[in-house]
Amino acid sequence: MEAFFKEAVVPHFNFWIYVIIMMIGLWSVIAKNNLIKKLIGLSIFQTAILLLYVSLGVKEGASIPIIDHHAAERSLVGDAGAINPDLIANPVPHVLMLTAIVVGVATLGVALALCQMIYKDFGTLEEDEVLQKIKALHDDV
Amino acid sequence: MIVTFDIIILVFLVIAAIISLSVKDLLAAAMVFGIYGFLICLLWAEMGAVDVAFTEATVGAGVSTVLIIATILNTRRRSTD
Amino acid sequence: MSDHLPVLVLLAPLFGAIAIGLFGMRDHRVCLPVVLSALVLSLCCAIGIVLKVHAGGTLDYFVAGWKAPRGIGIVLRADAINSPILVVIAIVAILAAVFTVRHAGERDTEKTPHFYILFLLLCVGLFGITITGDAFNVFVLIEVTALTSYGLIAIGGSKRCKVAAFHYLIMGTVGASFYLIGVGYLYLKLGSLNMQDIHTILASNESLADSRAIRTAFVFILVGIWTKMAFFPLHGWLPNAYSYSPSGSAAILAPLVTKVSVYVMVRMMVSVFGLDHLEANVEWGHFVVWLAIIAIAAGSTMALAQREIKKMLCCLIIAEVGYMVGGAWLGDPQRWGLTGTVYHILADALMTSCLFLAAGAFAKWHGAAKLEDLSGLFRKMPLAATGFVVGGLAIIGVPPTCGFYSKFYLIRGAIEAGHWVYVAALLASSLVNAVLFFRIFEIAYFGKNPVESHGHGDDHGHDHESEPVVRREPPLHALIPLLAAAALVILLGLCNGTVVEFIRTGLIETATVVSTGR
Amino acid sequence: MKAKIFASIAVTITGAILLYAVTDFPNFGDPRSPANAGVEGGSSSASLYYIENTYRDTKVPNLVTAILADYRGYDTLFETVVIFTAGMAIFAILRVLRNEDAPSAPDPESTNRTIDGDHHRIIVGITCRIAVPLVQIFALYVVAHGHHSPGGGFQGGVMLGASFILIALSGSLRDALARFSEASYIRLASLGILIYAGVAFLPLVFGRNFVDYGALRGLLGTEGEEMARSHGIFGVELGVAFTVMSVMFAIFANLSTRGRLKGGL
Repeated sequence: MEAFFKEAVVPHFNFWIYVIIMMIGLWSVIAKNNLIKKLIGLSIFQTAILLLYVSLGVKEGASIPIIDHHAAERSLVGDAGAINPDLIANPVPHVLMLTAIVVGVATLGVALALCQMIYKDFGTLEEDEVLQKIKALHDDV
Repeated sequence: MIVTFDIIILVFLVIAAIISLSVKDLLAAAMVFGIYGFLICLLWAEMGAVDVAFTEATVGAGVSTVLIIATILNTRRRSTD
Repeated sequence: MSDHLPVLVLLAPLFGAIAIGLFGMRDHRVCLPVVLSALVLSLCCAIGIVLKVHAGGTLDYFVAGWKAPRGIGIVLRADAINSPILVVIAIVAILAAVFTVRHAGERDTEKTPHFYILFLLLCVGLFGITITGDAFNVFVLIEVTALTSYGLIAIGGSKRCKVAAFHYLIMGTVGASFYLIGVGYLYLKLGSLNMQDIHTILASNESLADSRAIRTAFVFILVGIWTKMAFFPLHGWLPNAYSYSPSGSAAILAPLVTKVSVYVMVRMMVSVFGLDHLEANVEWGHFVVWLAIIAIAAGSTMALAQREIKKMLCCLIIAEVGYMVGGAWLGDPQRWGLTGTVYHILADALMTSCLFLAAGAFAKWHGAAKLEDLSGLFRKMPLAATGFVVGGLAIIGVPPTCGFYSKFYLIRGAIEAGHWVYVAALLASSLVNAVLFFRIFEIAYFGKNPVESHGHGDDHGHDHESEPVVRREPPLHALIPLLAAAALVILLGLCNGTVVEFIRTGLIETATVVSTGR
Repeated sequence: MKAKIFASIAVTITGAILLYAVTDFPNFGDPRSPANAGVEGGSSSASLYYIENTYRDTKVPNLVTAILADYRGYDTLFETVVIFTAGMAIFAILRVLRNEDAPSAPDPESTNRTIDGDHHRIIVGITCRIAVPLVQIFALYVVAHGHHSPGGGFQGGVMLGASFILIALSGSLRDALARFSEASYIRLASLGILIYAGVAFLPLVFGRNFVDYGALRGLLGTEGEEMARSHGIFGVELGVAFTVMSVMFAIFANLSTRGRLKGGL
């Protein structure tokens, strides 16, 4: 048990938590009845993916991905050792996740607009009640 | 990257996520979701992803929460779960 | 300029959308000319791409000019598999745009410019997904298409379309997120997002290709795309979303969105993971074919149970998705199954477009939402009904429509792979389609009197008198796209040899890339 | 209850698959992992290229900004399109253009806004009136200084949008709309994408590829292609900021009033 903990959990702690948070989010997307709760769950689900990406770009002891001015100038004049890639975090996941955050908030906005329309039409945000009222609509027609 | 800090925030994140999904009062859920956003923003800053942290602070903790609250105030605050 | 065709094909609708945003809000008359000219421009670019690919093989376009080392910029890649799809997307979009001339948003004419902006951005997304060569870029564009689809579905006035759109949103977002997780796992193991790069690394590194993370990545990418294409157990969102959306939206969403997702699956299989890799490392390929068979059976059964035309067509889409997934996974050595799948993407886009245009026209000008309402259709609008018949025959698979040939290639692949149950499922599903459509034809042809339309269509006040049926075709802007789609369905069938040969050059080319990569 | 059982099963399966893969991951924080350094024995990864060469290529020390707007500028164009799409979709879904429920109760604001009952509004209002210009100046700084520090068009744009949201929250939506009307935010959002797509399109005129800002050297009169790229990145960020600002405010305005753009929270 302890060996498993040391080998599988500790070096991958971030990834374990990412799976846990993601599963919390996914569970509430499927199981929660209230539409707003579903959306909060969806947002949590999406942030878990951000956690995966950002975690995989981390380097032990590295700094932020902005190059120091002096080092940058020195690298231009041919000083090969001026920039040490091991000391600068991997910028690619950050770029990708900026895009993903934007997509997330756009989706949230559209979903909230839909929620308001559903509330206006059905007077409730509980999924089971909405479905019942829809069924009643079917029976009318 | 500071490992202890990392672990503490991650644990708080899980707690915040669970709380915001289990409160029955939607307004409270939205506020806890805002807290969740701030925590995760701290986490990004701690992992060296400053640009992501900045975005998360403005979007996740700021605008998303405001949008959810705007919707809750226009619909209903209580929920059954 | 001809070097820039791969990017121009999607810039045309993008600039069109911007133009509507800037000038179309005040004056709605600007919208339609802008939409049509943008899409015609796209069509020209797409045809240009096909010609260039035909003449010189695969086209690579390096956005921002970053050529070496590979993978630092984004590459657009046009080859024989995706260039015909670009043409079909442009054609279907033009047909749908013509169809929406008068009744874009249906509820509020004030929202016409918004409808057209979403319409054009949807085209941008579809073109982008088809032509990109970067795994993450696919995600961004999937979200562009998804958000526009939610808007286009919910723009209608009915209460149900909002709920349908909400469910679609939840499913779609989870699906896209799964895709994103898959791409993340690939990036984590391979350090690259460029499709060709991923392919080379996987092909040259056996132990990596067999690793757990890569397997998981493949599963998640696949499940994510399956959600997007409404593959059977994940199809829940589709019938409501497409049948309650306005006819104009359904005319572009139903034919294209699922097909482009199928294309993404083919792309992932053929040129990201590579067919050899899949044959070596994915043991559950047969299981997917069985799932596809279940999907075909389920789709056909659900279609039989439906009373509403649009719902029935939506169930047929689910069955068709089953055909394509099954065909792609047959794994026959000559790749006839894959050829059939790619050809069926083209064929099904045109057939579905034809049927949904017809259904939209019937709902609008005949007040027909249910099957029974169609009676007397042949006497009232013979031309429109003929278009519908051609679409129906194509879905059944009667020569010389394209539906026949796509089934032919799929069955050929299945026979070579020795998968007889899939053959049986295809034939049985054709039989079910025949039953379905001949029932409709019977109602439409022999049905006595046009049933009093009872409040399904929007403006049908004029056909309440059930006196001797007057011939009243739908207006030209609805009739022309319908007949054009029908003509294209037959044309694609007649040209099947050329098209298939072209597609196969693409499939074989990627196969040789695999062998040199090793 | 059925949903909960189903959810538990689905979550268990998904989680199990994900955890099965996690044990195969490189260690957390490993600078030699494939994502950070490329596959063993293969070519080095794109990330190393970026770290070593971005400053030489673009003269932008903030790697994220440079990659976002130049190397992967094509992605970011569609990120901006996603935002714009969201604005349009929300408008299409929510905006009430006809007066559906005509003269209802009198505008609650006009009755509510007495000095007696609304002390908090005065305090909050004045505080916000002081804060808004500061927020906006800082936002512009964030947009303009994205080359050298964290930030850029998107973050600055959200903050600019938030400043208008602040006006709407502290005073009333009417005040905010008086400064930033519906017609103008739709136009500004389109303009933002036009700026982005236009700057990215210009190189085509000079015979270079899409987003290749280096071609703008002659037009901008810079010394080398690197500075042209740097300026191109700034232009693009400006476009992003416009679109994001407009759409963020538009989303809030529509959501807070159920699409009527009257009344407010």
